[in-house]
Amino acid sequence: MEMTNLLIWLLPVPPLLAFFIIVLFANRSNKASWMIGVGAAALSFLGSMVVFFQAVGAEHLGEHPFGSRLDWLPLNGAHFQIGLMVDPLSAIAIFFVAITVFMIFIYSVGYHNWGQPKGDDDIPGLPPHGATVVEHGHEHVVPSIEPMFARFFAFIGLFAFGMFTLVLADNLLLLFIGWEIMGLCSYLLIGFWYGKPSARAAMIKAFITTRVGDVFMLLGIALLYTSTGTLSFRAILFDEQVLQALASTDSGFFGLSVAGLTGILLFIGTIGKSAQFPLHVWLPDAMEGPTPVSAMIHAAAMVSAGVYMVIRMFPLMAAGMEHGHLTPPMYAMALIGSVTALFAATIALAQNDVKRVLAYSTISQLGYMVAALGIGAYVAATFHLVTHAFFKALLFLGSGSVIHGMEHGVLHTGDHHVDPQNMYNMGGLKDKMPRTFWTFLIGGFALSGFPVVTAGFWSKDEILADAWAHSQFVFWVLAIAAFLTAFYTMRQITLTFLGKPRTKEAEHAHETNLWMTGPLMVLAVLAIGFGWVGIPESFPGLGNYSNNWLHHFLGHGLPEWLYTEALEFSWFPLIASLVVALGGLGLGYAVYKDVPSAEEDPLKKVLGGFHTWLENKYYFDEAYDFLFIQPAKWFSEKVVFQLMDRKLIDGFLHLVARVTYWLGGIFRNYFDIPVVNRLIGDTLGGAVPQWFGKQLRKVQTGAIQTYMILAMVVAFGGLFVFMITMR
Amino acid sequence: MIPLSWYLILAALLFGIGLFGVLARKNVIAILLGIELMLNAVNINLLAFWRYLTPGDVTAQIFTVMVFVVAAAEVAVGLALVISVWRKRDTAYADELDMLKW
Amino acid sequence: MQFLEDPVLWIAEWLREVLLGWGASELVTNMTLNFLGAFVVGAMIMVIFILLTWIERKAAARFQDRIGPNRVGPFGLIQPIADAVKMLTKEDTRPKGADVVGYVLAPIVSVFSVLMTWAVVPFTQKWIGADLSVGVMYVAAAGSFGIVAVLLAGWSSNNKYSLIGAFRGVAQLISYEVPLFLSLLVPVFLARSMGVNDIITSQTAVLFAIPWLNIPIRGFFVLAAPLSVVIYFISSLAEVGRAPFDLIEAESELVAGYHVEYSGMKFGLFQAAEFLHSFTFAALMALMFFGGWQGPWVGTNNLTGWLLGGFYFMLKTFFFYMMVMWSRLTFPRIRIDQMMNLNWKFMVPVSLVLLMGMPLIDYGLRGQELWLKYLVLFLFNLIVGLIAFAWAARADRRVKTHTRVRFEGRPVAVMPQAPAAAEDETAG
Amino acid sequence: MEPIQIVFLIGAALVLGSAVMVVTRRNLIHAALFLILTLSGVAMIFVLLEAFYWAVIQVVVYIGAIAILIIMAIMVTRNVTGDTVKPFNNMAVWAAMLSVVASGSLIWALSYWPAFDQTAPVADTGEYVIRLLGLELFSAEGYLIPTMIASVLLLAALIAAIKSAFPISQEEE
Repeated sequence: MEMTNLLIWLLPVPPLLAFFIIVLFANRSNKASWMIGVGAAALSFLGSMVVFFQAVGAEHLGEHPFGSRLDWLPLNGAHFQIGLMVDPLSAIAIFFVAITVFMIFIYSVGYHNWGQPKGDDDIPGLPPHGATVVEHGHEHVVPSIEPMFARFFAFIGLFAFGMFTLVLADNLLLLFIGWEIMGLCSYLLIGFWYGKPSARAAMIKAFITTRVGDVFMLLGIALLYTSTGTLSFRAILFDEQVLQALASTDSGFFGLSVAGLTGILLFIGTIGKSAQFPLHVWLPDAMEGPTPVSAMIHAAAMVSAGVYMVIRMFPLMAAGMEHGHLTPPMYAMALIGSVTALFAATIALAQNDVKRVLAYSTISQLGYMVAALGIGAYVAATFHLVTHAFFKALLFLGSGSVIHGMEHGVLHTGDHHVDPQNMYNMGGLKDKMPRTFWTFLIGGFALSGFPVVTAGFWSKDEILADAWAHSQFVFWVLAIAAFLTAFYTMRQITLTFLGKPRTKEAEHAHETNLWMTGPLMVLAVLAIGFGWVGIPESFPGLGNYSNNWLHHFLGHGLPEWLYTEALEFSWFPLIASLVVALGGLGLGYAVYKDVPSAEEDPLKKVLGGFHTWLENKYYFDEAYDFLFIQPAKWFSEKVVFQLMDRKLIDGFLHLVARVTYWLGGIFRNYFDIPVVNRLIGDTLGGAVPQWFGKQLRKVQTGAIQTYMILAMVVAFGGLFVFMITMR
Repeated sequence: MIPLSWYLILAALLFGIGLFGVLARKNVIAILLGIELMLNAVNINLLAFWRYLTPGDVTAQIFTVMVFVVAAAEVAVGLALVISVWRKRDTAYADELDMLKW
Repeated sequence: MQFLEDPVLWIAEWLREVLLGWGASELVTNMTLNFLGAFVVGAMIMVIFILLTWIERKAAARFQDRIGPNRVGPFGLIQPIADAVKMLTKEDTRPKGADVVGYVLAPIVSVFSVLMTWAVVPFTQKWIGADLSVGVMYVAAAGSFGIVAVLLAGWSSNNKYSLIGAFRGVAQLISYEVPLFLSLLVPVFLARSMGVNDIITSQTAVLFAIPWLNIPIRGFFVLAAPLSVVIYFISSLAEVGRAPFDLIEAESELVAGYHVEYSGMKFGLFQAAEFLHSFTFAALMALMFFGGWQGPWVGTNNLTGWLLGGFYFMLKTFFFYMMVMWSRLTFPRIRIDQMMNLNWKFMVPVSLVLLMGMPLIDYGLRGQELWLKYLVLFLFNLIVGLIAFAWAARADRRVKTHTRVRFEGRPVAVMPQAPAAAEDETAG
Repeated sequence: MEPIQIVFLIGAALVLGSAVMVVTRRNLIHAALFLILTLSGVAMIFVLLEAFYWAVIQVVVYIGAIAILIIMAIMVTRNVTGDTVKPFNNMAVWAAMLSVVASGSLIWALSYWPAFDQTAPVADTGEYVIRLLGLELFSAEGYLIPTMIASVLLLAALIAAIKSAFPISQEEE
């Protein structure tokens, strides 16, 4: 127990140390960098596993979580305490975070072409262009090593540190610190290839968009601190009296209780971080970073953090809930989550970039989790968070592997106009890249919820079952979204791997090395296997073999009053999820079996003009540009500058000037010239002020000592007056 | 025994001398010398107060630490400025550095 | 009190009684005794200086395969006296335009700064001028006056070579003061005290005893901080301004550095200051890291206490003084940029790492056995040292390749030859 | 008059006398050397105050670093230290009067204070104080944050000094 508590503190340390060591010392050596980075990830991974299995074996973990606290900031007599805590939710979270992070680290070594020669004309800040090597007498081009190899491992180490901190935090402030560290790292890593203008734009966009959410979240934290005087999860979330008080106090805004307002503010943070509906725009652009970063952002860390935070704060969100009556934050979550799930899924239908499809599917799946939490399905949301992390990491890393294989082909043909990420340039990669194909297939099936065998099925099915029991609206929206998910996943798999190669490059694609496929295989196992821990006991047939371990483990991490037994089994959602998954997959294969090019996408004919909308993501970027950016520009140009500055202020000043000019004229003609000049000025009047001026300007000598003397005179004069009057 | 007043008078006089140096010397470095004298006067005061009023408490010494830090920082920056001004304008006289004159 | 128990204190007591018997007041007696004590210590150090010149000349001769002074007296032992006579009778010149006060004051301040240090040096457990609570800081303070002397001498001579020498000297002295005192802070931290005698007594703790023979191994700080000793030694060489750090008086560049214009006994004083500085640093090394007057069979309160204690102290001091001479007579002079790099890029970082790392380890091992602490600290020093040296060697190699490339790239009429072996400047 | 008072008076005379020389010497190097003397005198005063630690620190920091730095700066800007130019600006008389007023009013103001003629209480001023100082400086309940701010200030000052004293290179111009 003591050792475990100590070990928890050590979990986030190795990646942070790796960051500093690489930045300060090892940055010249690529080998040392990746060894330190991967080594740190492995250490954290091992430690996490130890902690996780300790947590699994512990009795009453929900009531007595692992962890310890330290004094941190001295605050007016008391100390603000920070601490780390492992309760069931954190235990599950470090489990998936540690595994995916470790896999991503390993994968990155291969992805950045470790072991390849230096590029011919690679510049730091741009992706490697390939190196020419002479072998057996003839030249050919091979992939070249990333020029900023060490930098990548430093940043990603810091990223992992942020995620571990966030997951293990036992108070909201520490969580927020991890949250912001990840924000910074996502900024740095999305713009990793800062030579590309698009990457620069994307990094700024991601940073600013998430910042919008973060501001509200900080407000929420501040509100929570002022109303409770603590930010510790134990003290707030597991104390029914505090929650009652929060839920029954009126905040004065929109008729919300303090708990409601805090919940909504925190949830807006999640909207930013987890790319929910109005603030989702940054996530697809985040694809500009290297693929391991995409996996990191989409699966292991960044966006999961947003969902993790709301799951963590669920008792607060649900404070005041009575008999299934949703609280305002939950209502907002259910609405925004389900809208996001459907909306992102539709966009994914029309994307041709292999990573963008996955990006929108991530948004969609996060919408699932948020919606599930909104209707109170705490366990299901967590379950889906974990399974999603595994299969989405798998899919992203798989797509990176595909892109790598395609780049191989590009280097072979030398035609650099072929986009290695466009799915219409692929096809038939099944035979070229068998390991990537099979793992990708597993990931894709898990994403679509292929029945029974995949983990995605179990978590999605649980969400749908919960939705069926709690809210018909959410259920139907999610079911449609699930159908679309299966459809576009199959579209992706079909276009990428099945059929015949559409380009020469695809013909010369090449399976990637074991650095990359190894993690894929590990993740594929988890994408299948992890579902088994959450099979409902009432599931026909299989349920007899299951004790629904996850539900009991996680459910007991909740306060007593929120804990609910697993739902009774119901046939309708199961059939629905079977139908949407299999139907979507089948339809996807049937439609895209042999589509030769993007122009002949059958969806285009069916959807017509709507397809263009989808292709352009509902014109969201344009809408934001029109709604916020252009008005801001317009406002600053037209209103602030032209109207206020030029017209109002300048105009007023001009008016004043004219008036005074006119007045001055009158004075001059009728007072100044006759009275002052003639009468006084020509005699003593002119001389006196001039003399005074001459004397006075000596004060401003420009020499500092004069000023000092004056200041001293004033100071000591003041002292004298003070002393005398005090006497 | 030496009464507290002696130290205070000494410090006040030293402060006055330093003040004179700051106000009257032409050379910027000489002004810095004056500032050092004034800071020393402050230190004498602080330590005298510590010894005579609160010998069991080191708060006064903490302030002495701060004075030392400020003195070191001030000399470093000040001399760097003097040297850089001297490079540019070839003078180190405070009354010749009067670009802000009327 | 028997005379043999503690002769110095016995004489002091006796003198006190005599003075009091003469009707002197308590105050006058104390002041007289203090003055006498200071005088005796100072005089003794100056006598040691005479001995040091002889040792120096002899050792230098042996290193260079010569015999050295052997005419005046047995083994040339009277040679220093002859030297002194020569110094004193030499013409005492003063350059035109010299700043008289500064010119005369500089050598005095120079010797003064060395002699000040000896106030806190315990020759034996009881023979110490003043057991200050801030002894180590006092040593640092005394060293500061040496810099003033250098600057004063260089400036007041009204000679540009001496001024340049002084500039160099000040740069070197100020720079090397940093690692010097950072490494002196290590014993301070280990002993939890800044008093010199406290530092020595806390080195008496027994780490373990050699089995069967029952000889206790005492915890000299060199065992816990060998790397600090190395840093201390190197930077004290530089502080003294001896080879390989004698850039202050690099005669091929600066004629003779800041004391170009000095002659006669004034020069002699500078010479004395330099010799005594080396000797003082050797003594401090013995005190801080090697247990000072500690040694086998040293008691506390009897004949062995002062006799053996003083003997051990002098033995250690002279041993380290021999090491100083050894390095002086074998190493070639380094370049000024190398000197600065060595200090700021190597020794300061390493000593900072030591100073930060060792307390952390000590804190981590609080409550553990002493020998375990020493072992871990020793290993820490070893590791830091190895890493630092490996690093430095690598950086050195990088610099070398870099220079070579630049060197080859330049078109020259005559191909440059490899630099000749270091100039012979080891003459005594 | 007690002997310790004589010692104090000698120290005070040393401090004040050399301080006067500091502000009046025409030759700046001499002024700086007298500054060293003043600082030594202040260190002596500190010893009388039983603040041994500060006496030593005074010597190390002020004489060992600050005074040396000042002398070097004077030497670098040597051609203006000129012994021919009048050392004071044309407000010297006013400055002198002001200084006298300043010192006088300070003493006058303090003389009304009840503790003005207090004598020192008996107290432990040895190692205990240094220990306490260290603890106070580096504990969160004490003055850790000011200490950190001070160290950051020093670092910033060093960087600023290096940056502004370096000659402006070609590229920057």
